[in-house]
Amino acid sequence: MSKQKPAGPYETVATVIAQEPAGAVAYCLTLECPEIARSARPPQFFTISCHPLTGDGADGISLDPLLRRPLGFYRLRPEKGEFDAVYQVVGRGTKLLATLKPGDRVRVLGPLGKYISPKDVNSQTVLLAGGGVGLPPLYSLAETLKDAGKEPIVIAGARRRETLIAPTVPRKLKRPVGGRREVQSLEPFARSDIDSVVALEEPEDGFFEGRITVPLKEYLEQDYEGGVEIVACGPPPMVRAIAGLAGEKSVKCAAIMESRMGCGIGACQTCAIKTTSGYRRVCVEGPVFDSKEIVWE
Amino acid sequence: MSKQKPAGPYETVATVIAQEPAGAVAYCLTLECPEIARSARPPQFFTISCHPLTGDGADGISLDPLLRRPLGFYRLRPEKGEFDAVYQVVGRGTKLLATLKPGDRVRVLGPLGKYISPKDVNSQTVLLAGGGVGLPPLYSLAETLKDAGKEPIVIAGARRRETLIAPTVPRKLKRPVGGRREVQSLEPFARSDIDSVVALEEPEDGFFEGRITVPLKEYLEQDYEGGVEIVACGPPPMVRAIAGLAGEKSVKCAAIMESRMGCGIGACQTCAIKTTSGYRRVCVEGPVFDSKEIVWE
Amino acid sequence: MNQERGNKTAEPSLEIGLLGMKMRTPIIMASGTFGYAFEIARVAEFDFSQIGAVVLKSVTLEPRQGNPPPRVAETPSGMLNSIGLQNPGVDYVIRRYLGMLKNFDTNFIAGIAGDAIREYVECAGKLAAHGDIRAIEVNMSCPNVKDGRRFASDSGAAAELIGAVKKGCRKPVIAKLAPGTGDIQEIARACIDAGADALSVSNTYVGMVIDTHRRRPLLGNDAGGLSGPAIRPLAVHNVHLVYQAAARRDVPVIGCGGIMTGDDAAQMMIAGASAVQVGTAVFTNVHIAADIAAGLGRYLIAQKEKEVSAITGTLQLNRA
Amino acid sequence: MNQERGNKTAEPSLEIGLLGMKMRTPIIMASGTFGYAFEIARVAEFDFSQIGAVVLKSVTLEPRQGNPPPRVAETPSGMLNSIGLQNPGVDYVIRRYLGMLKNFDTNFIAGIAGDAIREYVECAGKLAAHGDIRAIEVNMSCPNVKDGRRFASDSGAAAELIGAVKKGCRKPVIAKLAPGTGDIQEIARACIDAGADALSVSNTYVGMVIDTHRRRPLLGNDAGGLSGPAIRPLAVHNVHLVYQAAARRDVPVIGCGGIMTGDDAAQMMIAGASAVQVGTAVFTNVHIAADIAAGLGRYLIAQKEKEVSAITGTLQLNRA
Ligand SMILES: Cc1cc2nc3c(=O)[nH]c(=O)nc-3n(C[C@H](O)[C@H](O)[C@H](O)COP(=O)(O)OP(=O)(O)OC[C@H]3O[C@@H](n4cnc5c(N)ncnc54)[C@H](O)[C@@H]3O)c2cc1C
Ligand SMILES: Cc1cc2nc3c(=O)[nH]c(=O)nc-3n(C[C@H](O)[C@H](O)[C@H](O)COP(=O)(O)OP(=O)(O)OC[C@H]3O[C@@H](n4cnc5c(N)ncnc54)[C@H](O)[C@@H]3O)c2cc1C
Ligand SMILES: Cc1cc2nc3c(=O)[nH]c(=O)nc-3n(C[C@H](O)[C@H](O)[C@H](O)COP(=O)(O)O)c2cc1C
Ligand SMILES: Cc1cc2nc3c(=O)[nH]c(=O)nc-3n(C[C@H](O)[C@H](O)[C@H](O)COP(=O)(O)O)c2cc1C
Ligand code: FES
Ligand code: FES
Repeated sequence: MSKQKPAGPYETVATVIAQEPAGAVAYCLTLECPEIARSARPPQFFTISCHPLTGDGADGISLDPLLRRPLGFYRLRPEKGEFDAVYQVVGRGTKLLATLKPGDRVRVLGPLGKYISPKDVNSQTVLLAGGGVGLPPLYSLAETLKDAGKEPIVIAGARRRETLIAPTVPRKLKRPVGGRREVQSLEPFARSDIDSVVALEEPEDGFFEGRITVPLKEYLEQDYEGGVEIVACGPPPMVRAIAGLAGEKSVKCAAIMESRMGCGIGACQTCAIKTTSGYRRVCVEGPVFDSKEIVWE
Repeated sequence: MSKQKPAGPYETVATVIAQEPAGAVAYCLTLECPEIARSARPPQFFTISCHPLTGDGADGISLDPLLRRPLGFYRLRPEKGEFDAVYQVVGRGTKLLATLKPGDRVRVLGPLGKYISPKDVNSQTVLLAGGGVGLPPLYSLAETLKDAGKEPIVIAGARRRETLIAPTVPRKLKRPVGGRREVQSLEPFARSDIDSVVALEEPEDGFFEGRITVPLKEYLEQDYEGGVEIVACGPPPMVRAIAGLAGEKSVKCAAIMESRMGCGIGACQTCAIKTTSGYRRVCVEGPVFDSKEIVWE
Repeated sequence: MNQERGNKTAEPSLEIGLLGMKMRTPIIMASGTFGYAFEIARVAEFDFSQIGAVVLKSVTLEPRQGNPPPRVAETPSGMLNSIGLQNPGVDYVIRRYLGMLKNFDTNFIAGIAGDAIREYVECAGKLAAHGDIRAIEVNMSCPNVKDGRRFASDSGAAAELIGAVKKGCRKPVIAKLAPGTGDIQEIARACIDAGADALSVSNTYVGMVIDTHRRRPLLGNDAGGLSGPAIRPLAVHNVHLVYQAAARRDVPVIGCGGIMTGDDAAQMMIAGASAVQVGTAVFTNVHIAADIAAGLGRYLIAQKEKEVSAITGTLQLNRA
Repeated sequence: MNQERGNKTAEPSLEIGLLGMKMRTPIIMASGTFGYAFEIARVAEFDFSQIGAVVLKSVTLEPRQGNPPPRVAETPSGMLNSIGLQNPGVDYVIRRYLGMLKNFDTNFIAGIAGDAIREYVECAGKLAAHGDIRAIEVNMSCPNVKDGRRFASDSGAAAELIGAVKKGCRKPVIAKLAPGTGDIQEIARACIDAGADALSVSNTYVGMVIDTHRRRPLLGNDAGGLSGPAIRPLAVHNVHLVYQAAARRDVPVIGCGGIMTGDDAAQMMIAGASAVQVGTAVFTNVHIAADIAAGLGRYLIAQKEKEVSAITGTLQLNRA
């Protein structure tokens, strides 16, 4: 990768290449959009129109819903000019996204927000903790960290195995934890030879039992020669719990935050969240914040 | 067919069976909806939601556009519980209809409006004159009249052959007109062994040249033993021209009128058009009106 | 009976009492979109059981031919209408239409409109005398007739109108307010002082669509009233404002504007409505009341509420 | 030059003159949705050439932290916002942001807001002194601050405010009106009498969305301002009303509300606008001005008009 500062975000039209279910509750959308695929760096995000554009012009057919939806990057394939995003159907916008089919064109803006540059990560080991649709962005981040010679370890939490965004496979951990050597690991990370463990609230063999903080605690009790820090991404209560634990243990924690957005690019102050230094925009100052700075409400 | 008065209109959900281009500028939509397919009589119409319904409930995903679109019946297949409607893409609603695919479910209300009962048609010969998307409803009407022992003859008008809703085939007319015996006829009518002639504004072999009134005049100069009358359906200026000619020749003419609609069922007074006896609702007192009663604006 | 029902099932009750009417649901069909009930009742298997009441299309003393077409213009998530109160006049309506109401198992409210107070009063008197009419809704705000908004924009005129109608009729009187015409709380208070038994909030918002091709308004009458989901956030806010003024006086508010779903109806009720009116949504589905009722029922179960009336006015402000 | 261009091409001209500004198109980016221009200018290949002017986000004398989140609620074909005028204060804006304006090839108008007239005046004076600021737009109507609508709902207060700003600043002053707060024609006349050089019509409409699950308003600030296509028919109507009041006095009207396409812009201009503002649409496409300009150009060709200004106020009423 070049050392240049990534070019400004792009406002452009992307083409849907594929759309597949991802686990039982989510979809994986593949978009062709070379500008974004080449310049995006995790955990940046992009925004996407809910309606496909009509054949003849730039405007969609329907004006409702109006706003674009922010999504993170799951896999980036800069060489192919493509990327994948995984999303969960929660409301009308994501319901519409689920109706997109190959060939449809959508309006996109991205990459947006700050990224985590491996060279700014001081610790050698990074615990990537998250759940739900927070896991896919951690995938692209984990790859980036690994490519830069860091040790990413993924810690996932879910209610049941079925609500995980990805299938699990048995894996022998490189770095055993809590006395366990062989656990169920998330398949995409395993394929990239990245350790991952999963905590389920409904107990099952090969998984940790309880909230995500259960395995996270175990990890934080280990020794890390090159130091350790956390990146948290997932449902806000989970991120908050992770941040809380990090605070107790005095481990640095980056929280990837969500917020309702207008412009996505810093112009409207819509996406403000409360921090110790006042309101901060998730789309510009975020989505990554030092968890110590977040004022949880 | 039973002699019972058709049952009241149905508010229900229809399933899209097929959607195909009809000519260069229109689409033919096949819907499964037994209630409507069995009770509709031409030239009644139905209204259709622009957005398909979502899997889980009765509501569509998008609220824009909001209103249903009125469409006529092209072919009715009561035994299969299906019918076809042909429509042209003119605005946002029809653009959305064009994105419907087999399996989609849409909200429909119909059949609506008055129909033409063959036994109320006093003349033996009925000249069905129209153009554009006015032709498909004339098809189901022609079939009904023919089944009842009447002689329907179709007269179509279009700018060019390419803007016709259906292909043409050479046909030997049962009742020659204007000295012509063999002309280009509309394929669907020919298949049902119903005479049709076409007037094109851009001249071509086998077609009348000029507006629809050119062949219509020729037909009105012939003698009809059992009497003759006209049904006009198409773009308002065409219907008006046909009505004008009918007036000059003192031939009875039924005009099938269009109007923007709210309820489609007589409750809101939205679809009023001006008649000699005040405002009348296209959705209840129409869509068929005696052309003499229309106050053209 | 009631007790038996209460024991048999844990289903929450949608029943409410309003102006002496027992309503099976808080869902009222709004004036002008449901005609005089018989038109839509023709739909096969039409079911009134989830409809709490119907407000009949506004009637005037004399017949009105209405406005020139087109009378509807679609807008983003909404529509403008400019019907112009077309109706055959109060005598004809009573003679020809009201007799059919007894076939339909719900409550009926008559809607009235007019230019002069005298017309309103006479109209109300005639309709109120009919046994199947349970209340009178005064359309103070039709945007589609000349000077139509006067009564809704001036609290003095509003009070005079409502006071007069109230005096001339022995059935409950509902004042139907209009939005965007000044301080809606002040108008609401004036109507209450004048004796209004309930307030409907609200009618449509005045708008215009221009046909750029012809450089003329699309509607024959130039401007029209905006209805449908587009106005829902405005209507919810106005209901909340009026509720603040009316609750203290124990006058029920009926919420109206853009309701399509059970959640929309719940929003209105939480904001302060005792019942809701549904207009434009009927154009998307004539059975919409049943869908809304089902949605409301599911909402009450999720909220562990036994009675729909328990949610009225329960809004907690974030900044309180 | 001009002649040469006139000969070379039959393309209609989108150029207009407004308040002494030469604008390449009548499209103005609305206040609050385009920040201080540099944020959106970061987008790759961002092009100002189809933007006639930008109104910078409203600035106040002192920094404001704005309202608690969430600050946006999506609504059918629209959105509510409750930003609450978050801004770093006029001095910071001048020191840190205005210097960048010279990099962007368009006209800039400063937006100002405040509580007291004194604040507005001081703010306007400081901004007007900046060479790259061509005019001052007075936000008389922010629905998201306490008492925010006072200046827009009372013609006396409006006149006082505009008169004071006008006196304290040597650049043209635009009064940005608010809808739904009384007789908008009367307010418009009051602003004109007080010296307003142009009128923007209009700001957002107050609305509320309720989170039924929590029975609380979705917005942290409870209510917010409705913008986007949902309000377009209302805005077009208000522009037409204000134009009737302002045209006689030769004061230009700037139309604003729900514009997404060239046809929408044409509607506003036909209704009486000399220029249009585009806000929410930027959230759907940051290059929207170019699309709207292209649409307007096609419209002028179809209408055989050579100059976009020729369509301003050409509405023919059906009922005239
Ligand atoms: C930086 C960022 C990255 C994200 N990455 C992903 C991802 O990779 N996969 C994924 O599934 N989801 C992601 N989300 C959340 C996703 O944007 C929301 O789930 C989605 O916008 C919901 O839209 P909807 O129309 O289905 O829901 P509705 O509730 O109908 O949406 C209404 C409005 O609220 C907004 N909204 C609702 N929920 C959220 C939310 N949690 N965050 C932000 N806005 C919201 C919508 O954008 C819309 O404007 C991300 C959010 C942010 C801010
Ligand atoms: C009784 C009847 C039968 C019809 N049968 C057919 C048919 O078989 N095939 C066909 O192609 N068209 C038919 N039409 C016309 C068809 O309804 C319109 O072309 C269609 O509604 C346009 O919708 P849109 O969203 O594409 O256009 P838009 O212009 O975006 O629509 C805006 C609004 O205006 C209404 N509208 C626009 N044009 C018309 C019109 N000509 N008539 C009525 N409403 C209109 C729409 O329904 C919508 O509410 C019929 C109309 C009527 C009244
Ligand atoms: C076509 C139409 C006709 C209407 N006619 C009347 C009327 O006659 N009297 C009246 O009080 N309101 C009338 N209204 C207003 C509705 O009763 C209702 O107040 C308004 O449409 C807002 O509710 P909605 O968004 O659910 O439609 C009419 C509305 C529409 C759409
Ligand atoms: C997020 C947001 C912030 C806004 N902030 C301001 C503001 O600071 N000052 C102002 O005068 N108007 C503000 N507005 C109003 C817009 O300038 C515009 O008047 C309104 O949104 C209607 O236009 P639209 O429908 O094109 O968005 C804001 C609008 C939005 C959506
Ligand atoms: S979404 Fe506009 S500033 Fe963040
Ligand atoms: S569309 Fe409602 S009466 Fe005809």
